[in-house]
Amino acid sequence: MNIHEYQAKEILRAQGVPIPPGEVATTPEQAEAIAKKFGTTVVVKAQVHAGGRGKAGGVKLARTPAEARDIAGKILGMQIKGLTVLRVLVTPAEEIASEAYVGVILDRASKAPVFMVSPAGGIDIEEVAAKTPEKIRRLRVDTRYGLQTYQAMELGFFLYADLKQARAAASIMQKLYAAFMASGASLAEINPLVVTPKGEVVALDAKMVIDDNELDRRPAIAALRDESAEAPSEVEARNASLTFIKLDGNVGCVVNGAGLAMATMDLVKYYGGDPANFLDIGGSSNPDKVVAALRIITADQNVKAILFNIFGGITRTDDVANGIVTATRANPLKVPIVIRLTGTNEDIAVKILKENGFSASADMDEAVKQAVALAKGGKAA
Amino acid sequence: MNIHEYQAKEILRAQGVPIPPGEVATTPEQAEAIAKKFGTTVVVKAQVHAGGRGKAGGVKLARTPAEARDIAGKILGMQIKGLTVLRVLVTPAEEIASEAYVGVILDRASKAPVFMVSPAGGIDIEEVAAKTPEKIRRLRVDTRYGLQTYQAMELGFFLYADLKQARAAASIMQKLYAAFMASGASLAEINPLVVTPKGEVVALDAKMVIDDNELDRRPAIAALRDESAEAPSEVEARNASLTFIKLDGNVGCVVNGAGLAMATMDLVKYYGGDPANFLDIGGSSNPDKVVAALRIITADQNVKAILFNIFGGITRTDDVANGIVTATRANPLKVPIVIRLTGTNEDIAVKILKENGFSASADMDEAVKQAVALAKGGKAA
Amino acid sequence: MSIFADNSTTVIVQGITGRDGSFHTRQMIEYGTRVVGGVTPGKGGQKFENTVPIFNTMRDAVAATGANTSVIYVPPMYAADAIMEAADAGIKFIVAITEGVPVLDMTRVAPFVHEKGARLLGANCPGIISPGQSKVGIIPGRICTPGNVGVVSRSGTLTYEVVYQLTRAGLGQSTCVGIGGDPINGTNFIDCLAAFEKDPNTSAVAMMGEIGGTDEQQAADFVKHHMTKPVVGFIAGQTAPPGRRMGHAGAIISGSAGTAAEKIAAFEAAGIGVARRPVDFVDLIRARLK
Amino acid sequence: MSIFADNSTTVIVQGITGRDGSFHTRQMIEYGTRVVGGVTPGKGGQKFENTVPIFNTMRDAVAATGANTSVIYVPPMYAADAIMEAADAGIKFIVAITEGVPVLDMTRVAPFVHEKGARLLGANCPGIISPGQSKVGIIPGRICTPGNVGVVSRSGTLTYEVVYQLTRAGLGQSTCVGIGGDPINGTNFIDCLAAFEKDPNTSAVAMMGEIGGTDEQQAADFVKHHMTKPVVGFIAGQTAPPGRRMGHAGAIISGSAGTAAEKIAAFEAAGIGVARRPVDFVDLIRARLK
Repeated sequence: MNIHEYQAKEILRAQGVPIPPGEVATTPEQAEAIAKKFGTTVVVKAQVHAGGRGKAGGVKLARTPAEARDIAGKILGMQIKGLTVLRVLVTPAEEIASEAYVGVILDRASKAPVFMVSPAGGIDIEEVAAKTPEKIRRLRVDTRYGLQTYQAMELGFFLYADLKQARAAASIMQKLYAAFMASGASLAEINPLVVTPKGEVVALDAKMVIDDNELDRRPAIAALRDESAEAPSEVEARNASLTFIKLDGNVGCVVNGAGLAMATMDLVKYYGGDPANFLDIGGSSNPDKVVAALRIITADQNVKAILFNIFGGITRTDDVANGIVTATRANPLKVPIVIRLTGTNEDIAVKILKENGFSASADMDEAVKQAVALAKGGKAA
Repeated sequence: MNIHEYQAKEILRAQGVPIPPGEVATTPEQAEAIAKKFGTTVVVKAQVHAGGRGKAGGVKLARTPAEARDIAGKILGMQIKGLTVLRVLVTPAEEIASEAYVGVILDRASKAPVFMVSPAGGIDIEEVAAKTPEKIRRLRVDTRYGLQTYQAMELGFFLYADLKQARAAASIMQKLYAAFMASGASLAEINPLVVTPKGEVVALDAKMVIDDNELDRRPAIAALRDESAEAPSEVEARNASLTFIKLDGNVGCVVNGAGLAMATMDLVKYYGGDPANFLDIGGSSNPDKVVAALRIITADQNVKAILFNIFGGITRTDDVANGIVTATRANPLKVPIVIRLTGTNEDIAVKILKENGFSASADMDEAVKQAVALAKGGKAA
Repeated sequence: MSIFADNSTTVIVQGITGRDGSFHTRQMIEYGTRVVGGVTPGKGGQKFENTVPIFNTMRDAVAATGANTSVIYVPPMYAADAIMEAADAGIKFIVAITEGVPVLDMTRVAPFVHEKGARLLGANCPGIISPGQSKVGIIPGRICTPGNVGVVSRSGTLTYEVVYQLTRAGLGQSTCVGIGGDPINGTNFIDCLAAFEKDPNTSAVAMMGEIGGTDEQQAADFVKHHMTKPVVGFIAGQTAPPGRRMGHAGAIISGSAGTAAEKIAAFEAAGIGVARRPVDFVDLIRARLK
Repeated sequence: MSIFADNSTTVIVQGITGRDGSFHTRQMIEYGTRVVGGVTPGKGGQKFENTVPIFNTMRDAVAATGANTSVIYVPPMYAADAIMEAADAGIKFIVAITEGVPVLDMTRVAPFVHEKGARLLGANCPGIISPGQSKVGIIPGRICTPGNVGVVSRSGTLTYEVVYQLTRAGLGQSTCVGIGGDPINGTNFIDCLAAFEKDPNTSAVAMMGEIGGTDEQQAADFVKHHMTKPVVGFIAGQTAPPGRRMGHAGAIISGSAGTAAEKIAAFEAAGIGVARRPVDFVDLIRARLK
């Protein structure tokens, strides 16, 4: 789960990371009032779950409250990578002597959280990694022991030669690690971590991504979810316990299991088609999930054909068949549908479908070919 | 460092361990007022750093506030194992269906905290261990991982067959472990842990011992020290950074190093004497420590001779000699002194002592023999 | 022969009285798996379907049955504890079916299991089946048939699809292992490939990977340097967009790393036959078995 | 020969610019110990007394010097971190002099050091000296002389006392090891006894124990079953009252366990010569060396 910069900053502040104050505005007038309160040049920053906000024009300096209002007016409502900006963070502008990068990610290869730090901050860390890898230091943290002081100091000295600044950075990293663990994060980064002209080390931006699997035991973190910042179809899918990702093609796919769902999309492409989505109905089939899946897929105007690919194991194929019948009875389909199913209760499923005017195939390849052809305006074979 | 039952209960309560309420009284009238407030039969419990309070008459039931006052009047001021009772805890009496023991100690052989639990609670656990060892279950906790739920449940089921009670006990043990770790304890125990007639699991008594080495980084715990509950000579010694333990003999010993100090006491005994104390002036010698050591030892009326045994390594023997001279100049000794010193700056030390009328030996055995003889009223050899 | 599970496998089901646990216990017993006990706290002393003894703790269960394997169907927030309980009780092969285990939990579980000398399969995996011998987990028994193809996969239903096609084509399996789709898991491709290489009853291996991480690249390197048996591989997620988690917590392209293209290139460089479609496994394996 | 420290020992001093660290660094250098570096954060790039390079971190120090040993003089609250830093940087022998390290810290330090394949001596110990070769710690060099008696002790000054008497009697030492007086430490009696048993230059061992714990009893058992060389032992604290901590955190009789009497009985049962007084070591060892 992504959270906004201002939310990540609140979490880090609670752990004691030094971060300049900031307040969130949803209207230009609020932004003006906040800027007036700070009484200094401010930065107005789009709060949206996308990188590259700066390049997209979502981060601007405002020298006066009036300017803050004007800029907020332009940023609010802006689209960044397909997402609408509904909130801006207004925060005093800081003078910057140097910028560094500090991040911790849950690294699958290391089976552990791994710190990445670089004195070349303020820019995309992947770019630094590609062009000047010697400017990045990585450090694996064994969660049985936690981040030790000596490790944080090693990283601190990699960023700063000055003992006071190295210590300040080390302390910030220990707090960042504490926040990472306490939030069930998979990523937490500060970019840039800056040294001010006075020599103080402060965090100017923060990003955190939470492991979805942690949310059940962290209600306070789960409450940070901002559904207005997500695509409505994905919110609906999640609420129906489906995994759905919208794509640009025209073959709507309903599959059980993530691997098979990807393989189905790939096969659509292989046969010259374009998948409209990834959609995994998961292991336990119940007709309601199928109904929700069809509702989400048919809402996409691009979809020209629908493909079901169900391999029944735990999933009962008769549940899926019943779901298809229920959903299409309530809302008759406007596009053709191809149904492939095999496995648990296959005979019952085929019978249900036939009785309701659907045909079903047991062969994945054939079904995919058919769906691709139908989406192109051809006929089912 | 020992803390009182009421302090340990506060720590455990803060972690969520279910403990009946209780308040501390220093006068009979306070005890009466507290009993009146609870409006039920109460238990009045001496708060003193000694085991066996019950057997010593330091724990009594009071059915009425007036009785609570009378009982508190008897317990306050009472001596238990040489310590004066200055506080009582007044707490509502609970009905008890069964009593268990739950404790966690820092076990040197396991190099880890070890839980000990027994369904035979309310009595001395060492007695249970000796007589019915099958009634005790031990469980080592790897501090890298902490106490896992399954481990707490194993212990819970050892105490109770009922799932709800086993779960309640497991939860209490997880909280006890959290308190143990957060306080830097070397021992934390609940004895008894009781089941009430309603089936609830609650802690009726609590004991915690804190590792002295943890106090520097835990000021809130360090503040729990009750110097009025300790022997004044030991408090004075600690404040002078000396380790001092009073014994019943008549040869006062001043030694550098714990092992050598014990060996010196043993040698006093070997030659037929009785050490009056253990006293380690520690590694870094400064004359002030020697002055404090002499003040503490000479305050003991039993002391008939004083023995210095100093092996100079880090300790400079001239510092020790200067300390002896300074201390005895201010307060001339009333008992004979035997000084053994060797090692760092021995020549200077011997010179200082001679100039001030003291003699010194380099041989430990000879010095001990002399001191023993002098304490018996004999002459220095 | 087979890998990790065979006729000597004796299983404790952790969460045996739960919805999934009870269903799949019946399925496993029906398949012939030696389910010797189950654990549900508070139900110790009872029996599952009048036959399988239930215990309060894994320690009790292992002490009473001597089981060497466990399979876990407890909810995600309790799965890490269940895995550690099994390892601590002396279980040497632990199959965690549970989906949704927090990844940070796994950073502690992995070294714990290692210290105890146990092997963990999963979490978030369909389990393992050595056809005709033992099934531990949820892979449908009827789609498998004994034979000499080893199958290892990060996916559940995609595995079924491939196994189903192999079986229909007369290509039986020595063992089918689902390693699961989580970013940190107990057993990886290389563990399985090494075991298949040693297993005298395995003649070829079918490997189904997916986008995300570098496990397939490392597996390819292992195949190149340490395997004599033929391997055919497939990568799911060629059409997946970067930065989106494709259902499995581990199936995500980070930046430009973990793409299907780079994995397929690694397969090709290692001499692994690349199945472009699931159905291609049949011909590619048949060709290599001749 | 000797154990744990010899001519090949190269030392980094952790806390080299502190009060104790700088004093003992001078002493060690004077004795001939190869002190190749020191660590004090923020003083990296400077030199100690114009000769010994100082580094900000142990990682830097080990990378630059290739040292195999470190000695720690940092304050107690930082000692655990310093030990772990040394082990993580690749140091194989870590001598922690610091007194007052929280015991719970040691419960995490011990497995960490073990995982890194290092040996820890201490904490709260006087260190080690192999006379004529290397001294790491604070044992006064002048009281020692090379020879073939191994010395191992839980105490500091008591060790000096015994070594001093041995030296005066012409009984030189192969190595003197102070394992320290804390309840949880890195190296115990058995580790040292096993090493002395293997060391061709050690002919007899003097062992000084004290009340508290069961280390001496286990050591006695080890001597009985695994040692061919003669051992003479002493237990300090025969007059100590139960339940009181006698200076050393580990020197405490708990209930009726850990008494001097039970330890002396264990020594006698194992055929260990028992010194009743420190001075007795001389005659007892001399008799056994004949």
